[in-house]
Amino acid sequence: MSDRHLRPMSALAGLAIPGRYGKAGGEPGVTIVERLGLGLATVAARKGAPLRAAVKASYGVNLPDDSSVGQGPELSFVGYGPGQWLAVSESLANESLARDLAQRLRGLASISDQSGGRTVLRLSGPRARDVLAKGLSIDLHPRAFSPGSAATSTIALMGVQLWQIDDTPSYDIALFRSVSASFWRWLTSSAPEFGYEVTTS
Amino acid sequence: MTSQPNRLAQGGVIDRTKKIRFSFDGQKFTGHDGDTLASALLANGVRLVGRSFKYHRPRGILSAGSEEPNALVELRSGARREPNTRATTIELYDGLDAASQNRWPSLKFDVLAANQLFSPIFGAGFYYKTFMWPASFWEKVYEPAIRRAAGLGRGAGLPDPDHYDKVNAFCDVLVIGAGPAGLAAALTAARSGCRVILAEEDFRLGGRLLAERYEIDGAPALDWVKAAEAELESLPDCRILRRTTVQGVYDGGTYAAIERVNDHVAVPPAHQPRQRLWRIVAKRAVLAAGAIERGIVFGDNDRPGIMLAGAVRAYVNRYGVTPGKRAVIFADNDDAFRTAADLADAGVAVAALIDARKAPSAAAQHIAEGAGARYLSGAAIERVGGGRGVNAVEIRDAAGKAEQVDCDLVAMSGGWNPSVHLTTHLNGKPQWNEGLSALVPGSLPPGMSVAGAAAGSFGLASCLAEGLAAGAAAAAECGFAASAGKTPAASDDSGAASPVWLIDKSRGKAFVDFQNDVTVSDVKLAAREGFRIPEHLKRYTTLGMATDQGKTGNANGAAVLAAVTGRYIGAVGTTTFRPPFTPVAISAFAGHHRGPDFRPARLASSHAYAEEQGAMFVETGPWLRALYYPKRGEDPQDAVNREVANVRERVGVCDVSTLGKIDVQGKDAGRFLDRVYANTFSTLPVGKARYGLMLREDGFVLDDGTTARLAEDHYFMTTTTANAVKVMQHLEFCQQGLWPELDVQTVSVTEQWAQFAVAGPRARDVIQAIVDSAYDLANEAFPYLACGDVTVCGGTPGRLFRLSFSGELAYEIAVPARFGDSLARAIVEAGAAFGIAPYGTEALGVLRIEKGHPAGGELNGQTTAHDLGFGKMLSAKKDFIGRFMAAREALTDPARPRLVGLRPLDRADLIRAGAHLIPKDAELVAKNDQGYVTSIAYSPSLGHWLGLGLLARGPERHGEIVRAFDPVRNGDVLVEVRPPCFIDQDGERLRV
Amino acid sequence: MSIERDVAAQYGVMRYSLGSLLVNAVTGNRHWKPIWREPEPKPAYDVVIVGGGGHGLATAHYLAKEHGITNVAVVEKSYIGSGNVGRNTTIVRSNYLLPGNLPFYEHSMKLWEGLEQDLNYNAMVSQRGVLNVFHSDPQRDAYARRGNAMRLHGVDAELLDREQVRALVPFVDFDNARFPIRGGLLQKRGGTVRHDAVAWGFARSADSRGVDIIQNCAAIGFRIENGRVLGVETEKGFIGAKKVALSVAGNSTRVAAMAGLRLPIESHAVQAFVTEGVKPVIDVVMTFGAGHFYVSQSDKGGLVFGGDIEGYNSYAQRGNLPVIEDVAEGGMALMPVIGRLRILRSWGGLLDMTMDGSPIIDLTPVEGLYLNAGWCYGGFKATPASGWCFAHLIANSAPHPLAAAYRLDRFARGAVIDEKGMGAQPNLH
Amino acid sequence: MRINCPYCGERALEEFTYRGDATVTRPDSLDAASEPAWVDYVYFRDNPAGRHREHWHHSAGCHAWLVVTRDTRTHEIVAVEFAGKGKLP
Ligand SMILES: Cc1cc2nc3c(=O)[nH]c(=O)nc-3n(C[C@H](O)[C@H](O)[C@H](O)COP(=O)(O)OP(=O)(O)OC[C@H]3O[C@@H](n4cnc5c(N)ncnc54)[C@H](O)[C@@H]3O)c2cc1C
Ligand SMILES: NC(=O)c1ccc[n+]([C@@H]2O[C@H](COP(=O)([O-])OP(=O)(O)OC[C@H]3O[C@@H](n4cnc5c(N)ncnc54)[C@H](O)[C@@H]3O)[C@@H](O)[C@H]2O)c1
Ligand SMILES: Cc1cc2nc3c(=O)[nH]c(=O)nc-3n(C[C@H](O)[C@H](O)[C@H](O)COP(=O)(O)O)c2cc1C
Ligand SMILES: [Zn+2]
Repeated sequence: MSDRHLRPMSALAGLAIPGRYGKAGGEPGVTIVERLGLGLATVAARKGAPLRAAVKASYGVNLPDDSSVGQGPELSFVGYGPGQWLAVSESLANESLARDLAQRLRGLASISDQSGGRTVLRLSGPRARDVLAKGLSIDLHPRAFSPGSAATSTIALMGVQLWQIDDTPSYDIALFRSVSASFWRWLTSSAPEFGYEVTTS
Repeated sequence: MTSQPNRLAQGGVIDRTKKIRFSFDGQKFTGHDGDTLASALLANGVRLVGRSFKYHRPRGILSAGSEEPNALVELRSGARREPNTRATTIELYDGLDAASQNRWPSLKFDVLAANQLFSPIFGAGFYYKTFMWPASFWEKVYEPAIRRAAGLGRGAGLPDPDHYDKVNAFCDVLVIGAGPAGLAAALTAARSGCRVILAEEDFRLGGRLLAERYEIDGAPALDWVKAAEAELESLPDCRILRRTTVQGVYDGGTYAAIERVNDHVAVPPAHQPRQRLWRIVAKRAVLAAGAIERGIVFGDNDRPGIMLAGAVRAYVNRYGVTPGKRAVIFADNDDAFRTAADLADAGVAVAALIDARKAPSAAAQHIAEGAGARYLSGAAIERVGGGRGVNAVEIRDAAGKAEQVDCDLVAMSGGWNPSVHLTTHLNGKPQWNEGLSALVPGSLPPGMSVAGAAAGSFGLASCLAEGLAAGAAAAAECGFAASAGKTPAASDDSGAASPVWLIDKSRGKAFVDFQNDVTVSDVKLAAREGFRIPEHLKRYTTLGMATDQGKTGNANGAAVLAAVTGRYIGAVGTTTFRPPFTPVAISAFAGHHRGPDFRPARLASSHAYAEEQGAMFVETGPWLRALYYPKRGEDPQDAVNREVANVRERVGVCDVSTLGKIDVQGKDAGRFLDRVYANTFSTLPVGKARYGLMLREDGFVLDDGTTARLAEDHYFMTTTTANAVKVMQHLEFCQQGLWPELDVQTVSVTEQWAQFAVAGPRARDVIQAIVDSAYDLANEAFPYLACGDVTVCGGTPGRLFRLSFSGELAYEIAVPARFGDSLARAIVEAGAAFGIAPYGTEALGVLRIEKGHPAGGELNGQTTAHDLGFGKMLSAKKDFIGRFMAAREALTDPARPRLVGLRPLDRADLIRAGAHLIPKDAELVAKNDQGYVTSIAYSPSLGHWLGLGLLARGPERHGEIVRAFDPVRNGDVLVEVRPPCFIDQDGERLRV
Repeated sequence: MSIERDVAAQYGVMRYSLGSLLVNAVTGNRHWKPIWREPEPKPAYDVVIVGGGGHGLATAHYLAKEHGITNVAVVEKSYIGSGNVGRNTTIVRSNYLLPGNLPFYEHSMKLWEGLEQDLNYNAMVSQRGVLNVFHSDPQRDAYARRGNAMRLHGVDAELLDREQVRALVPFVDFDNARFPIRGGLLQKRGGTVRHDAVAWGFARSADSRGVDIIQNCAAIGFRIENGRVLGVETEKGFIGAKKVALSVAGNSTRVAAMAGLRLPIESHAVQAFVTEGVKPVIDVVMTFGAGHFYVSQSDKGGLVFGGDIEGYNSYAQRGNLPVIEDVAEGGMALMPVIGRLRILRSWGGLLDMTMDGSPIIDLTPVEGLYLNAGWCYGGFKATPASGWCFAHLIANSAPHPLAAAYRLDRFARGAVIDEKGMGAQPNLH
Repeated sequence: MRINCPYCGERALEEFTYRGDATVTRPDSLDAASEPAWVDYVYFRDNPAGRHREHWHHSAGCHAWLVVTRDTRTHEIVAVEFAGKGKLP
């Protein structure tokens, strides 16, 4: 067997280069950071299974019925469809999340690892809403969308899952890995007007 | 010439301290900040601005807004040239460069003005009656001439260099227009705390208040505008969009608006778009778009110097410009005669007020006295003097006496038409209002209300009152406590017109539609020929079909039609307004999505690696895939041959991640697959994969692929790259719509897995070097069609499938996509010892064609299982999608074109896909067309070209020689019909 | 010819010629006559055609001219030409793939080529060429398959490589495209025809032969007794008819339902667009192969273009924003030189989308009731042949050989004519 | 046009994919006598001008198949529900 271990690679390698771009001077309108190493998995409820209770018991999360975020200590469940959630975790990194879910929810839910299949970006800053509004046709006004709200939609013809983190405002955006480069082209042609910064943390 | 001879010393909302240099037809001028090109030209005494469409008549400036039909120019130059741009809406900027259109050699002297002499021939629809002989002349002679003459300006001819944005916006109340009514509506709505967007086409708020000398609460109306603007700015959830025209109304409270972000500068600044498309979703909308003035139809009414009265007031009051030295007012409503007062106060001599109405008007008379002008009622202009600009008019008074009056400015008004356009975009029909003699809004789009002049309320006080009320009502309907409050004090005289549509005794061409040169005689001719319905009149004469869409002409057109056909104008009907409200640049609707960004590109995780290897890429649906990997100096065919040979003789690796991958889980997963696949999957043992065929409900083939069973309740399905999305949607329909009782969950994991095919005699050696040693991959332990979870390269979780598309000993190995790049490199590294080489989709195609596997070319939506030789796969025991319809005779008829292999009789010949198959000695005509070549490849293994095809009764004709006829590429070769599989028919290699 | 004159004289039609144009010009254009009469409906006709669009009017013309059946009325619910014939992007071509379609559309092409002389009306048949560009090898092979099928049917077709396309349309984006152009299929005889003139020309000719064209007269029902049609209930009262012919495009299912028929058709909306008039930009008709955009330039100078259908059942004759953006994106991807040209109007039409994307010209279960429907977004080019074949069907109660494949029972049998291979999903054809 | 997805809320038209008439029901393919029913199911439609019950897929959102009741003359949407038995799992 080959002795070389496989090294993970970001789909934005060589694209997301830290620095300040676009309109110069002042606060950057938006700050962009890629969230690497997250555990990501889709959780689909089995017919009539007592999933809710099990999730509460094993993860201390109340599964949301709508497209919002159920937050727990080690992971959160982002609703993206009837009986379907995207589980997201920092502590249960990468594949380990799917493995953990598969064990603890055996027979109650169908689990699919997605940790390799998504690029997750965090956009935050005073103009984050304005940047997103150029591609996302969802009302992000505080009255309509707040921390804990989530949505599955498209940005510039690319499927995204997005949920709000805080009032900065900050949003996490999960996109399909294969379109990361195209998404980056859209993002970096939409954000310059406000000045943006790419960071690593 | 002295700079700006017609500019008043003070007055108007322009900044005289800022001088702006611009040029028109190469001549240099200066204007001021706050000018439009039109106001600046008038300030400089320029009256002649363009030439008309058909007769090349001299044309000047008619209006002061976006309804302008005449003053169209080519703005900017080079890649930014914009033809047909309305001088009345172009904000003056330093270095502005504009040119007149549709004239040769010069604006002042235009040869084609001679067309006028032939106008009796060039009447409405003349081209339908001629240019027919000889038939062949149309394309060669007549049409090119017509096309060269037609079309006003010239396009840039170069790619648009600017950037465009799209923005999604949401609000409770959208207010369209920021005149008194709109500002009032925005105020009450925004004060209630609801989210308001106020969109104004102009670069200044105020609407007609900018053009008039009204007072509100005893102070100049503009003070009120300033206050309103300031208050709206201060409200957090109120957004004011200036230079933004609401162009269209769409379903679900969706409005399209175009913001001209940087049209008022020479070039958009860095990081800035030229224009923005606002996709506004509003719970309620208040239309306060005002009204558009119409002219009067009399002879030579298109002469430069003849303007709309409201426009004259706008130039005097807003821009501090006097469009003439000696004026005549010709109107049928008191509102227009106020123009005399404004002109007189600006020091312009007013010769006469010509009131087309029989009954004298006290108000008008009073204004006349104040302006020191004569007042004639029941009078009309019957003749206009002056060629490139009016210099006199001949008036006939009520008593029938004619006299000539010198003047260089005629302010005309036939009344006002409420701007109902946006109320009709969802099929609403405006209604004729006799009192106003104009169309007013009829049925409205859901959620829209109308206020002010747009609703037919012409008095300022009522505009304010209606605005306040409409804003409050809209906010209330959105659940906010709002009140209209008290209406500020303002005059309320609504100078409604009692129209005199047509002065038919007048001499010269009387224009109805200025831009398209439609005259009264054209309307008469059309009516005479039977085009009496306004929609027919429009199409026959092109009335209202120009860039202004008849904003100033349609009402007069309908009136003239009524007059000449002796009908009541309210009964003749009208034509339909359609989006956009004003013309919109195509770029603005495209935004980011052009050039390389037209559509997103999906890249496999090994893309970077493939690039390093010098791969050529190809667009396959949304994906960019490696086509082949040429070595330096190697031509494409050699590269592909090498890659294929390497797979057949040693081993190759290919990224197959683009295949659709779907997790199908749940305790009914097997039963579910039995119903969506034509063959059976519930019996598939865990750890095994099987080829599956999917049909559409109409019985034709939808897709194919292999599906593996990873656990009792977990299948892993693969689809073709092309149909991945379609199949996922289909599965979801079956599961949610047809059989919701089944416990089955489908999730796309296409993005999760980077999957590589490792194929060739040495494949096992390579895979063994990659997969951790804990796994026994011996043929017995892991036979053909086996599958299972593995770990690779020391612990990375992966999946291994023993599948073969190439017909060789082959595996597909998958790891989470973020390891894809690394795995590609590891495989090549580990395979080096065995002579591994990466291969692309081209070689992949060759390998499958050599094996006779159907793919894209055969799965084209027109073929049946039976056509592809899969008839036996259709299970008779169970229900499945497409089962019933697939059994129909027409789908199983042996005479249908069915899959065969083809090879050239002369092995040196080239076969091409798309060639048709015709019996050897038959005539080359349609009735002998028996099928076609679906896929071709040069087979390095066999040393000649070969192909797959669909041939009538194909399977019965193995060994027969037929022609592959390809006239569009001059191809005509004899080919031998064979079974589809050319290599290793018994499939021994893939089982070793 | 002479008969034609007599009829002409009888109904006072004027022949158009340069002469007549000049004579009238000097006499102040006072002597032009209505190009059709505005008759009240007679109690009964041999044939009542429902629908005064291109196909209905062409049917009337050929019934009179080719079959001598002139006791005919065309009843139109609005004004003639108010339907799709007056709102389409005017492309005519016969570059079809399947044997069921090719001979029919080629016959139509031939009729277009002689139309002006046949009608003595200039419908501006402009054979400027129709170019479909392709962007990949599979797409090239699919076009080759089509081009070869055309050639086997005696239809002109040329497969162009990238450079030949560049020579034809140099302003197209060859260098910076997401989907680079690899070549194109060209039918030189294809082109455009002035849409309104087609309706007016056929109407004028039919009228001159005695056909009554009755506008603002919607059919609201049928009188049917023991399986036979006796006439049409209209807004202007009952009109008796030995034969009734339906040619109502987007409204086929509604009108057929009045006769108790159910059809394999959905009504869909599709939009079209026109820009401000500009000096000549593009000389051919062009279709993008990697998106939804096709374009030609009208003789008035406007770029006329269209794209994908709206995709949902609709009778609203208008569309929504997504398609407008999609079309503009396609246009900008194909030819960014049009970026600053402005769209001055967009509008919608009402399409009869069938389950296989091909039309129906057939008898119906109701004796004496004939059906012409399902033209999807491609029936303008079919107008003359459709009228020709439908007239034949009505006159002989037997299908014309050229339309033999357009039978209703093909769906049940599975003998569908599915050019795109999309199956029974109307919005995908 | 905007469709109020019972899961995601009101969304723009471009997020949805249209399928068509939701009133037709799939016959039993094992019943040989069902031929007319099959032809009807696959090919024939009422295509009403007015209220229409139709299948839409929220393909850019929650991937739910919906039954939308919509007026085909005005595009007014009067009801949206989940397809199938219309229940959440
Ligand atoms: C935007 C658009 C672009 C298109 N582009 C092309 C193209 O480029 N090339 C091409 O070949 N085809 C094109 N088409 C398709 C083509 O226009 C139609 O297929 C064709 O015009 C239909 O035939 P028709 O002319 O008879 O239809 P129509 O002109 O629609 O005639 C049907 C008539 O029936 C009338 N009617 C309906 N109900 C009744 C009733 N109850 N009683 C009386 N009368 C009734 C209608 O008012 C209408 O006038 C396009 C269509 C559209 C909408
Ligand atoms: N007495 C008369 O005969 C008469 C007739 C008409 C108007 N008026 C006067 O004109 C004023 C009318 O007030 P109002 O507020 O109703 O109209 P307005 O004309 O004052 O304001 C309308 C505003 O809407 C804008 N607009 C138009 N279409 C738009 C679009 N699609 N998108 C964005 N903006 C658009 C215009 O640029 C304008 O600023 C009153 O002062 C009234 O007295 C008088
Ligand atoms: C080929 C073609 C060219 C057209 N050109 C113009 C044009 O130059 N100006 C215009 O206003 N409308 C133009 N139209 C659109 C018509 O004005 C009208 O919108 C269309 O016939 C549909 O009718 P409706 O909008 O009244 O429903 C054109 C239509 C077609 C089919
Ligand atoms: Zn949803």
